[in-house]
Amino acid sequence: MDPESYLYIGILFFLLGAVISLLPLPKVKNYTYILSSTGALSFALLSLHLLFATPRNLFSAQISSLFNLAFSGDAISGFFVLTISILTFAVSIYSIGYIRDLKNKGLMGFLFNIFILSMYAVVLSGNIITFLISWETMSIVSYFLVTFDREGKSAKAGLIYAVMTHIGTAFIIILFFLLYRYTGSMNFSDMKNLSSQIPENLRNLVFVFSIIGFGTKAGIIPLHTWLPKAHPAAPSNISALMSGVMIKTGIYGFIRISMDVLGQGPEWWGIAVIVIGAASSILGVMYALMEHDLKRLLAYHSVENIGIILLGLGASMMFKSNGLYTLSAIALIAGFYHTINHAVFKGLLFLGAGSVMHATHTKNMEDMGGLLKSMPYTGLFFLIGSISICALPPFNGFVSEWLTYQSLLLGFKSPSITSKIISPLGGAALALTGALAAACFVKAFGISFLGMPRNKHAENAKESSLSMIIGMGILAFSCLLFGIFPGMVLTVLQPVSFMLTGLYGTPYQQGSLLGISETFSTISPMAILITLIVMSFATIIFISSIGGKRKIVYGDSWDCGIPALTPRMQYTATAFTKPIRMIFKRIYLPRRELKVSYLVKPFFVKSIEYKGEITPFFDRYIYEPVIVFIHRIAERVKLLQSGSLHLYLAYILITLILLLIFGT
Amino acid sequence: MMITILLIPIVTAILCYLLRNHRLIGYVNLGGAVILSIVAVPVIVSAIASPIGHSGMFNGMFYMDALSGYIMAMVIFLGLASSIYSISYLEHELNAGLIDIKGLRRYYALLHLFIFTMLLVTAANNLALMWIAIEATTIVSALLIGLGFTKRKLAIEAAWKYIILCTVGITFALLGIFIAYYASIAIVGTEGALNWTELKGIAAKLNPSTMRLAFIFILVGYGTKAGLAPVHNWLPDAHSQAPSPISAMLSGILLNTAFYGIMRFTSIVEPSTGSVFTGNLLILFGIISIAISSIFILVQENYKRLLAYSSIEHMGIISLGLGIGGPIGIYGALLHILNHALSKPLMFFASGKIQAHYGSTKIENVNGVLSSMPLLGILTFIGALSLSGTPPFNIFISEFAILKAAVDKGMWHVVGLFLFFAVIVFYGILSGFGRMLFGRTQNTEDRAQNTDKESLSSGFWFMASDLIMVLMALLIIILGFRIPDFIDGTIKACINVLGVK
Amino acid sequence: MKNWIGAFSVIDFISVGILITAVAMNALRRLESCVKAYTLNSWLLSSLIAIVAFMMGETHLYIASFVTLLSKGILIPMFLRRIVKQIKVTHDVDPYISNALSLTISGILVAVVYTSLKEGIFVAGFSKNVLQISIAVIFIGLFIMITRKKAITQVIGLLFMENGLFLAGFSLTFGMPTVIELGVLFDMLMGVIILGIFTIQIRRAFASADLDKLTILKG
Amino acid sequence: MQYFQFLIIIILSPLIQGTIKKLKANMQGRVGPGIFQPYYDLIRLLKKDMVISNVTSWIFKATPYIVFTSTVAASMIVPVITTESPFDVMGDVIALIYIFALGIFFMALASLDAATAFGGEGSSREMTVAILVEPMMMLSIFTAAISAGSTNISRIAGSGLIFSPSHVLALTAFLVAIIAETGRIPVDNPDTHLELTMIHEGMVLEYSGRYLALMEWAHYMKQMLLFTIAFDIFFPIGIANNVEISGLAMSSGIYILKMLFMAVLMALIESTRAKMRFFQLPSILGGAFVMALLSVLTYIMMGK
Repeated sequence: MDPESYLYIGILFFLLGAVISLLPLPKVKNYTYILSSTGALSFALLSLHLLFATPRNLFSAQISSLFNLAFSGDAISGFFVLTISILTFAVSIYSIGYIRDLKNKGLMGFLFNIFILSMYAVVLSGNIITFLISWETMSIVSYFLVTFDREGKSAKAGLIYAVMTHIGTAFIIILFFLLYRYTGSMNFSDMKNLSSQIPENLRNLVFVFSIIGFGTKAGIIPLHTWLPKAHPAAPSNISALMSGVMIKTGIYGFIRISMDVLGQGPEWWGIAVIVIGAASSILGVMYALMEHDLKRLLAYHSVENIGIILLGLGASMMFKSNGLYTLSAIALIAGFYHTINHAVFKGLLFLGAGSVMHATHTKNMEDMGGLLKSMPYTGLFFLIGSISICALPPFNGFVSEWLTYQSLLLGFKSPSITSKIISPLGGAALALTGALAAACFVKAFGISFLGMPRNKHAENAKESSLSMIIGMGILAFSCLLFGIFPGMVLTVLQPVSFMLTGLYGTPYQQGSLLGISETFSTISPMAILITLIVMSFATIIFISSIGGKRKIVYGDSWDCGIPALTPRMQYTATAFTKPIRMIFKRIYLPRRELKVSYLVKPFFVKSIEYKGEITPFFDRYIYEPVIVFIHRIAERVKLLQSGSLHLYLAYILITLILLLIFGT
Repeated sequence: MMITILLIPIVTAILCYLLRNHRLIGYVNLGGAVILSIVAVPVIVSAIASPIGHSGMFNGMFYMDALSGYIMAMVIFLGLASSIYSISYLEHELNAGLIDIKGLRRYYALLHLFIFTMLLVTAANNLALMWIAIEATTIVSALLIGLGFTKRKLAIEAAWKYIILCTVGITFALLGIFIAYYASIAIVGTEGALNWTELKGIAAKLNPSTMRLAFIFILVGYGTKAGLAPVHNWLPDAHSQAPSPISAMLSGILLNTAFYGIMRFTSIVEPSTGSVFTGNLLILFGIISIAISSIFILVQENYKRLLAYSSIEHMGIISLGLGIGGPIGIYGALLHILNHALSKPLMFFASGKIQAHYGSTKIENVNGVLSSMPLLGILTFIGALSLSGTPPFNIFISEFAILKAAVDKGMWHVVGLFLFFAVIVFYGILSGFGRMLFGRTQNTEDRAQNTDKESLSSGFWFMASDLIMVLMALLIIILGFRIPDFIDGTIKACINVLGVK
Repeated sequence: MKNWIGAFSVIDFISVGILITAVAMNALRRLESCVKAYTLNSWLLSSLIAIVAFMMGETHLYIASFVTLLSKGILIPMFLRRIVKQIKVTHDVDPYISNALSLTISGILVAVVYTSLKEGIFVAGFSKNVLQISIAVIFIGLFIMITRKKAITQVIGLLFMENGLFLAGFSLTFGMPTVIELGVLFDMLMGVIILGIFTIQIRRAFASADLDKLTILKG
Repeated sequence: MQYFQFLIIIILSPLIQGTIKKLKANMQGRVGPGIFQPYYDLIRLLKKDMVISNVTSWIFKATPYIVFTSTVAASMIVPVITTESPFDVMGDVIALIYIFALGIFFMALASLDAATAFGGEGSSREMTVAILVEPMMMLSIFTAAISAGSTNISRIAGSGLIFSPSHVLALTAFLVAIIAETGRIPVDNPDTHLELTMIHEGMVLEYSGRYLALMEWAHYMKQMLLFTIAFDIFFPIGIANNVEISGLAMSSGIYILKMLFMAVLMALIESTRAKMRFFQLPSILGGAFVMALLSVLTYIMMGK
């Protein structure tokens, strides 16, 4: 079949899913997600066509005599379609079980399908108006999904999200128009061919705007502020999609404009991207560490991972402008690899968080604990997600971060001194990020899944339904798969690399080895995995041959002689992160309030109230002042409409007189 | 036929005023509107295809071309929609004791007179006749606002401000017409010197400085009526105090009829003064309107006023499109008129129902519309997003066209300012309606007991009004993806009429 | 030709009279006097139209003159007096701007109009002065509306504007086609009547004839 | 032979630990246990029954194996006496650090599993130290990797001795990293069981029997491994670049000397320094981080 038919079949399935969800068929509603997952498969087939064939126009229709809707696809779109499809497939299956207890199932099904379609539309858009329509549709639908529970709090989060994204869109519109003005075309492909006509300084402007515009969606620091508010507010299957793939459409837009359409830029573009990436990754993970809301924590990790992706992409741009195409290809692949990896493991983690919330009715880790025993599968999958996101071998995050390290390390080969300096600094940032991420997920997994249950809900938690487990299982399996078979992912990435850098086959693959010939370095996660397994057996054999068979006695944990540990004595998430909070207090600006009330001062304490928080720096010192300023101006301007008719008449007179004086 | 079109609403108005039974009045009102639509459609279609004049008693006074047909079609459509909506709306008001049968008769009579005056505006060939018609719309609609469905005091205040400001404004417009007349009789003599048909032919020969002066007066004059800032001040008061179907008519089409005057006049002034002069003035008014309204939208606490300010914003956008000019700019402006005439009435219809349910026009008093009235909530959301210029709804397309026209002319400052204020508007609208639509309804139960729920949410006419709103919402979505060929063609014909190349 | 020049000077003379009555209106406080100033203004307008009609020998201008006299000179003043009686207010004291200042501003308005309407725009018509005076009268009428607080004085200000408008119309174009003129007059008459009704309603609803009570709707 | 060089680390690591302890005792004027004491301890522990907390999950039981095998995997990558290491394609220095991190990650999880405050404390502190140490370690390795043009550890070791100011800086930072990673004074006190001061000991507090043995053994191995890495990348003199018996013998001899040197150094530092307050750690570790950063920058700027 030709790619168009996969496209139409896919669209058909999603639309069917959307429509059937709205019909009053309560039983059927739960299973419309099967249609979505089938649709995702169809789109996955389409993506393979796009990846391994020449770019083609898929669909085109007239909006009016002025504009056309046009969809087209090339390797870049293909890659993103594939990423979306993988996550959609798993999330759809997960949703079957997840939405069972949800109110407004029908609306959820409708929005879910439209949301996914709009994401596909974004990455397949062939011209600017199609892109804008798809982009904003995606934003609006996701806005509705964020505000799905219709509570005031989510409404506020949704509002911030929608407004931020709209600001981004404004920049995108301007940059599109700049491109249109100087290339005379609204099609991305024509723009790309004619982009050399754009004056140099305007190219820079387009680049800056693409960072702001798409960066808002992607959630780079300091434009990330909506992300930790909106993602947690949405139902978890949606959070998974939002964090896993929706923010990647921002990356897609950035790649499409700054790397594809504009082609090669000056060196500082790449450096700027690296700096932004480094800042996003470090600050993202640092704020994540201080979160005790499981979903907000994960949302901040999205900021971090977008930063890591940008480190790779930035390095790629930097090398390209320095003429080092091989290195550029490596860095590019690192960025893309991390993109797909993040989609998989972040999706998995959000689904896991969703299952946990489903079982414990809370997002607050301080109320969880001991869930691994009551929810063994969810726990295992969450653990796999955690290991992957911490880039620990042999899972997928390791491979992409390793590639990113390699590409940053290779910066020393660059002829420019700035690149040479900036790239190891990027590497240091990545190392710091990695360590912080590990600490963060020790906290996230340790506090919520290990130890003792901290309240009734956690104690009575039940394992999720089968479809949810399968959904998570698919993603967990993918984490392992993409980790131990990097060659598989590379096959998909090579066309993209070829399209953007003109190179195939770097980094190379050889059996289970992933190698970079420039540094003679190789890794083989498969070999590491095998070593771990073989050595475990060897160890077990060795131990029992020396120690023989020994008894295991179960008892209470060491309690210093005080009878019975209670869950309240456990380390909390707040306590866990205290040293980090203290060490980085310049960044966190922690504040604490201690209120002690006494019966007899200072001997008998009645109660102690402790309140601690870290300062949300960007909200407090950037966004709030701006909002306050605008509101203050607005209050002033409001005096214009003071209710006095005489004043209004005076406006007419003054307007006329001014026009008479200056107009004629 | 044109005369028939004009007569139908007058007859309907008289009948409505004479009858005593409120149900019967409702049916007569509906019948009038339906017959009007049936009669008007072929006339409009033929006008769009080729201009039609009128001979006979009023020789040379009436004339219709594509542009008049386009606007007239909107008048008739919204007239019909408002007639249908009014039935259930007034029934509710009647049951709630906010209005008596006398008020009801007046309401329907004035509604149809209002439609008549607006039809007259579009059908007038003569500049002065059009002026008379526009002034007449002020008087009739002021009475409608003054009917005072809400608080008597507020209604009087709004009506007073409305009538004073618009009359003052329109006085200047008449001055402008005199000056234009003066310029034109210098060329064609007194006969027909104020007719479009004449003026179009001689536009390039008119004295530029005279026409410049005339344009300033007309722009400020009709601009007052069209709601362009800084002479817009009557608009929020009038829109917020008028009964919702009337607000819908005011916002959706009355402003457009005034703007229609500006459009016509611009096309006559432009050949002599050059498009830079008219364009700059229109862009100036457009930007000021967008700027001021966006700020008011941001801090608005009353949703009907919010919608009113949004109308100012959209009139500003239309003015911007006209000012930027060129086929694409005008295309955008004309499409925007249509889009706004769909989205804004939908919102006013919806706000009428919200007001009836919650008994308040304050945003803070309305909570959880999505939960209490899901369909209405969704419709409101579609309308609100459309008004904020968000794809995939209709208004985005026209705004995009206008922006594209600005880009083609290199007016980056316009693009920048527009997008800046568009973000503020988006924020304002979404936060305002977000607060109303989301959340929980605490007070719904108590309020529902006060207002007669039976009449509110059931009954055929209530469903009919819902249906018309759903239809409008569907149009809003469809026009966001595809402008049907007949609309596309009509707009192109209009561009032809305006003489834009 | 002499006759024409004489006629022109008469026209100038009358139009200056129209301007003076309008300026004087700024200083008047008694509502009775305001109505009188308006009546005088209208009569002057009507006589001016009559002179134009005489010069041009056009019948429809005679009709216009007569209709103006009837409506603006007789009917509207009567109507205004009735309203003044009904609302039981005699004075419009305490305007927003003091007498001296408002007279000064009126002067400035006249100056602005004279400077901004440059030479060469108007080649025909009887007098450049008349056009400028008429626009000045319109502006002063608007200015009266801005400074006065009573609803009724605002209506009078509006009526002054309309007189100025008619003056402009006749001075520029010797009048419009009759149908149009009648239409315009009818519209204005309707407007004034409705404003009158509202004036009374304001008095009732707000228990005051002051417009500064009408500031509930804002923001 | 080269296939089994990692066994050297597995087998000899307790000996290094015993040596350090003995040296430390001597320096402090004590007799101290014999250098083979760690072997006795391990064997004894392996033969004991275990007590496990009943709140723990499978993580607690899997961790000793994961920690132990990950350290073994790491030692397979590292060339000990010859750079002809057959397993070095499995990973490079970056992978090595992440394999270590895998062990730390699970250890930290396991210590949270028993639901005691000691475990939580140890876990929290260990992760904090890791945050400070890992980037520093990575950067100091970067210097070596950039100068050798490869991140493959055998290649770095095989590229011979490069001695430059940047390497001195990097080595200093790496030594600090070793001290922190192995839990030695002034970062941690390996001999204490006082809850307020312990980091590593807090984490393994709930372990007993064979699990404890595995954890401790892994700890010894990691220590020796880090010593080896330090020499491999900063002072690779004497390491054989072939698999001839004579070369290996020679390199083995040198290797033993190197290890002895490190043992003396560690004992010396532990004897002369006092344990620092936990919140003073950032000053020393941060200083080392800056040093590592400087080393990279110096290398790039000066080219050596």
